[in-house]
Amino acid sequence: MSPETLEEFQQGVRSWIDENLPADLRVGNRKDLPGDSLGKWIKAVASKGWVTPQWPTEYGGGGLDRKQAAILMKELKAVRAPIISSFGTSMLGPTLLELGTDEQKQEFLPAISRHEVKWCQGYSEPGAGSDLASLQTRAVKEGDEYVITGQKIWTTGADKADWIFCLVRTDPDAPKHEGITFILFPMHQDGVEVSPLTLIDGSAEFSQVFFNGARAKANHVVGPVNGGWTVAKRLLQHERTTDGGSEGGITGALKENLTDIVKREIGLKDGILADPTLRQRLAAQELEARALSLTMRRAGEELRSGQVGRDIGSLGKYRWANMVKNEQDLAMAAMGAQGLGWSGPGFEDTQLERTRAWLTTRADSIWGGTNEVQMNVIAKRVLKMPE
Amino acid sequence: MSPETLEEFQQGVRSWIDENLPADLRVGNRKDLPGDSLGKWIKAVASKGWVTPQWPTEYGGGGLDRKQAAILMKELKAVRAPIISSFGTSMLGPTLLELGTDEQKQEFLPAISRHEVKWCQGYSEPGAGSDLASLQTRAVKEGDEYVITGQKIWTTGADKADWIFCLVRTDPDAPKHEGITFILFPMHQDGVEVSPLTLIDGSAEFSQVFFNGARAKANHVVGPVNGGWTVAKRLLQHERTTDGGSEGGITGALKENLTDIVKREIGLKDGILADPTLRQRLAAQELEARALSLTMRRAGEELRSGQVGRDIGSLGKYRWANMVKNEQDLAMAAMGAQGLGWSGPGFEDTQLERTRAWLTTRADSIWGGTNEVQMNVIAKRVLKMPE
Amino acid sequence: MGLILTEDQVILREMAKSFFEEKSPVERMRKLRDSRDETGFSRALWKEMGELGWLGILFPEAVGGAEMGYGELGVVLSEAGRLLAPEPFISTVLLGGNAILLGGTEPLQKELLPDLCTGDRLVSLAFQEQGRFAPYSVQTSAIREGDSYRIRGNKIFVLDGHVSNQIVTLARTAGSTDQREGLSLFVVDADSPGITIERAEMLDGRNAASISFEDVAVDASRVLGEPDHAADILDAVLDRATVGLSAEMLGSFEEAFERTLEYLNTREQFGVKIGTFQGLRHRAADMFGELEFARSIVRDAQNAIDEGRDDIAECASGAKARCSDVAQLIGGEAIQMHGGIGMTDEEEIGLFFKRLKAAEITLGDAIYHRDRFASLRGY
Amino acid sequence: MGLILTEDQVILREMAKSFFEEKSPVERMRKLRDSRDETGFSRALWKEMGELGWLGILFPEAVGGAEMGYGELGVVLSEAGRLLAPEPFISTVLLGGNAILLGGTEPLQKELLPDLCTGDRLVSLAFQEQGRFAPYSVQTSAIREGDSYRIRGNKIFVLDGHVSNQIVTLARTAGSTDQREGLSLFVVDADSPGITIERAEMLDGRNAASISFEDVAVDASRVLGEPDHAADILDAVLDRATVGLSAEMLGSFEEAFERTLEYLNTREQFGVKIGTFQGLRHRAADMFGELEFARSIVRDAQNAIDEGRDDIAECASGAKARCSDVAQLIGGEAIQMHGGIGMTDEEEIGLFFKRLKAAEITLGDAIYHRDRFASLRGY
Repeated sequence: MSPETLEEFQQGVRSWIDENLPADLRVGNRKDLPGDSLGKWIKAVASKGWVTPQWPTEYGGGGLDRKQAAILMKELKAVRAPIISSFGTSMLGPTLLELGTDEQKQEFLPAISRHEVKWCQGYSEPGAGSDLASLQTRAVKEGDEYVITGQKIWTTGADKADWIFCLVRTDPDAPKHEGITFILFPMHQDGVEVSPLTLIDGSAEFSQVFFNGARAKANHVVGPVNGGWTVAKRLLQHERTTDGGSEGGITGALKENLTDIVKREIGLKDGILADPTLRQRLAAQELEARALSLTMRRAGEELRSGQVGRDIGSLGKYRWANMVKNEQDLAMAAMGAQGLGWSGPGFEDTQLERTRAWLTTRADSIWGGTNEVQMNVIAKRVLKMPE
Repeated sequence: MSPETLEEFQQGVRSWIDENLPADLRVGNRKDLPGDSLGKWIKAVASKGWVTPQWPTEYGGGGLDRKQAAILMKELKAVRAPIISSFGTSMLGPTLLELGTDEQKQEFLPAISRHEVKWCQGYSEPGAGSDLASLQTRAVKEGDEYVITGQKIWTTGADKADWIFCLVRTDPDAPKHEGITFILFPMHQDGVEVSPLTLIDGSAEFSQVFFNGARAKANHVVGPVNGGWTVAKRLLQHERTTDGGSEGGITGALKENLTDIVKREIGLKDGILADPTLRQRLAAQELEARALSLTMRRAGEELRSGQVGRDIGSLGKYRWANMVKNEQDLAMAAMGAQGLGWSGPGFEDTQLERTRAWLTTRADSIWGGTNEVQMNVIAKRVLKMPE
Repeated sequence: MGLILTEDQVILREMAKSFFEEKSPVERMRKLRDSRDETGFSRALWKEMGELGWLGILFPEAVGGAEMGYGELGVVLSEAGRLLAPEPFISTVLLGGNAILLGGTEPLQKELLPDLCTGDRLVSLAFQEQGRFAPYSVQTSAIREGDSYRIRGNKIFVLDGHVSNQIVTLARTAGSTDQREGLSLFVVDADSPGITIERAEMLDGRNAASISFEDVAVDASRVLGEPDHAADILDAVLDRATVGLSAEMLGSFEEAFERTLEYLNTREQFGVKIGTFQGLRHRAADMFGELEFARSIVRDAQNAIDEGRDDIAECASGAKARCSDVAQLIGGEAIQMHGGIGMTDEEEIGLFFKRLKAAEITLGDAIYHRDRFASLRGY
Repeated sequence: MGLILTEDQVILREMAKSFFEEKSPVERMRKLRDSRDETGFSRALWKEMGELGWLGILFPEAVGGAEMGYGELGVVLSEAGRLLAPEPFISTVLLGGNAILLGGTEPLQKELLPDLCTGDRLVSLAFQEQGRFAPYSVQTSAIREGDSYRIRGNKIFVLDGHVSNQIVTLARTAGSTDQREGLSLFVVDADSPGITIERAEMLDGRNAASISFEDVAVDASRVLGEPDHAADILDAVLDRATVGLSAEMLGSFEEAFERTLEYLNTREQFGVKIGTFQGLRHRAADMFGELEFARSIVRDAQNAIDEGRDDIAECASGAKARCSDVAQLIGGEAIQMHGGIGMTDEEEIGLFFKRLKAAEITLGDAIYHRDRFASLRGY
């Protein structure tokens, strides 16, 4: 059998999608997709191994190479198919493939590839914040199990997760990066309690998770005992390369173009925005967005060309967070009292949504490295300032 | 003889001024006062001991009490008489009166009271800045003299001074505050070289002073050897209570009201400042000036009433510096290209002056404690933040 | 008058402080919000404050008031603001009550104000018709028919309008939208035929109503001041309410600052207290400066009213411009410095953040008030 | 086009860098200023740059130019800006030269541009008449009389006007002050009867002239473009000059930032390097961000011209608005962070500070350009 060409592969993908993707799912990633239809689609995709297209077929993957996988993604996006991803596919899976034992791969990867088992991430703790490595959750070995006591916070989807990949402290006397272990255990057991966290924007996607004698099998440690920090960092790199995944991550910008919002809310007078102060702010904001996007483009060009001086990519998260927040501030200023609604009559849905989004984005300068941490990093790593 | 009443004293002062102050000096403190006239006036004032009205008569002072001295000042100001003050009268003199030996008082105070000997202050050094106590100028004892080597900077009037009061390091091994000595010596000697410093505004009131084997008599040490830090601090307190003296100190605000400048430079259109952005900035600036002045007034009221919580007076220098700088920035923005002149035709004198003043005031957030030092102090002393 | 509290005011502050700490911890405001309480505040607590004389501070003794000033009311409002008490000071005392006080005939005052001072009567002011603050931008019309007027139009953002007994309503009797002249104020009973009041919940857990008037009849005796010239009353009312709101904001952002400072001084990261980082220290020093400048300018604005000075409008706009800016600064920094925990609804700092945003925009934001200040200053 | 330098541009940059480092240290600019040099820059150095082809970068080969683009010119300008070289790029190449290039007839171009490319001819643009930037605000009049015009009026801030051979002059041939229509551009010889050119020294050590025109006769063949419609040319010239000036500013504030960073990293206070203080570190990180954003937006503006995109005006105003803001930020921080020593004329950072202020305002400040950007974007 001669090897399939990329064109043939693309043709195959197209006809397969035509056959299997019903019209009611061709609307992009929305939360209100019809459940039956979606369930069938996931099964079909999983049967091809295309939930995790580049994973080996023995673990339920598609066995595709990078180019094929790119074609598959492009075709799926072209018809606005719902994208199936999870903490399992984007973060734990790649980490297990790289650092897990054969048994671990066999045990966990196929279920992830079938999108059957939901995972959550137990990293952050109250009192740790940016200083992740100062975590306090203890795991004590008893026979072939670990007994876990402590508390996690900001755990996305913990209330719906079946398993957790979790950082625990196994050696409290070691330097703080050296006593941490990366371990997997089920959420549905005594000793695990999940308490959803409501945020100031009214959403409840995060939880606190309390461990009070939860149990993990010793053979579910990934990487060496007390060597979990390295595993954790590796996993975070997967997170970055896959753009945060669809669950949680950093929150986005306005749905509608800011300029349109401001123009509509404020109105023009003789072709000029009726409020001259907001007009200057809007211009500054548009220019900031352009400068950010140009700078990120330039960072990419520098990287590809090898023409690298100081790392301008490092500015991205920090400046992006401020830009998104300022954008929302400006939308709020334009709405005036119409931006103060929470519920009830008198407000358009888009106005209510914008107010919530304004609240949601307050987190952008906190999560994924606070502004302060980003500035510290720029000063130290990029500007090489002395410490 | 019955004691003179305050009314009688006031009458006496008035007639004395009438007799002795010529009309050409009744114009306030200006730099271009007629020399002859001024010389005579100074002699006359000195003969009454009124250059230093509260000093004892034995040192050439006026021997007045606080109330009499206040009346004298009030009467002099009422007729816009030139005020005679110097580093000698405002800073060194009070310090010697308090901490000097009898010989030192006899030797130095009368000449200060006669306004005959000019003093300068040798505190700051290059490389020390806000960290005054890290000074490096060395004084080594040889017989009954000290031999001085080092460098001072920001010495106001050094090019015209006869003597210097100077901080020198006499014990390089002691902790930095404990090896400093306060010493007096003449400027006109080998081993002292003065190099005037031109500033970015073109002015040259400061100098650098280089000591290369300059000599001071051991009996011209004020206070204990190695105890100069205490003397220096005491002297700075005198500086503060006398409002900085007339020589140097922190630079002032615009001569003309900012609002008038901006209105004239920009113009009104339908009764509204023609540039809406500068209009908002001007309003903010006026409100900042009001808030600063109200806050300083409130600080005074709190102090007098004993109703003191956090020390709001500590904000003064910092906020004042920013306000003055912003005021000048705004005047510059209003002038546009007319603010870019240095000399030559095309610019009004007031515009050229304003541009220089803009440059001069850049120092307001540096001298007398930088903004950063002020913020450090507020955080530590006022907000009691941990260190 | 001075810029510090008088001895009597210090005593009043201690009373108010104890009162709110005991009866109105922030938790109470949260419960009112979460239970979707039908009033949105406590009528019982409001009456208690009436008994203490706080609701009548501004009003003459003849109608049951205490005849004191904004200095005194400011003290109470700041303490209320410190613990986010949602009782209707702004709506009933500062807006509705002031409109009746400054524009009402003696019979109207005698009819309405005594109950207001005891806490038994609630009165709102309905003037706003668009999101951006523009008080003369009025399309609601009132047409004279014999001895009465017929009002027709829609109002938004009527604070506490869902529970008020009277709605003091701004309508146009002459002129065109945006004109200062041609406005009139009417005392309209909330149960008048043709009125529809819809409650909306706000960002800060408080309430504002959308009110529609469909040919609502009001007797001509219920006009406040001269018809067509209500803007003079409206301006005076808004200035006073603005100063009162600024005093409340002062209490709120002072408390938010204190809590943030406490957090910086106790929270540890990388083994040290985060309050030791110079970057955060300098920002704390800046917040402190802004806060204290706001306090000075609010006190001066209160004095301007209490002394009957001629710069009340300038001072009021100056105070609100500053307080709106400081609210935004301290609110934002409070969340940022609290980090992730500040994003949770459970942590109270978020409640301050939301209230500060709402107050920042209520009665005009900093841009509006700097603009007005500039106009008053002749440029 | 990309946002990073091409290989050829990297080579050009290295050449320019060595050239200015060797021949034009900051000390040279200081000497020109202190000696009150009658030219204000070095004619010899200018001709050397002509020989290197840098003056002709923008101009067609037919007139002795190199026919390259703003990408290349920007590289040279940034390196000139790094060491504050005061040679007349803005006046002669970007303003005067561009006006002739974009508006001149072929004979005019052939007459004037070859010498300009070699450095033998200096040309200024006289358009400004008031301090605040408002290019259409023109009162200078030009009245047609037979085959010539008579120009009457006053111009200010004519960069390097005291040494130019030609003064390209903007005058009103129709319409009223502030109108965009009715303007015309004339190539006027500097030695024409009736012209008085007075040199003024600027804050940054550079020179600008006040020029008065008293019935100066100019032949109709010296009009650039169509009479009454010069604003089209003027806008295009100003956009290009603005982008060029932004590139120069980029070099200047980059150097000012580097020097400040170096100072922070070496200067000690209280026994530690001041660059270890978090407050200063965060401010340094912010300056770095602003600087790099400015670089991106300037490069994009250069590309817009070189690619003939239709958003040149937006990009030019965007670049200058940003660069003016960054100039103010980095200039101010540079002085503040250098402390007292930064206040002395001896320390070179003050020369950067002054140049950055002058450049910030030249060709319009950030307010002007954000305003213009908003208009171009339709709001």
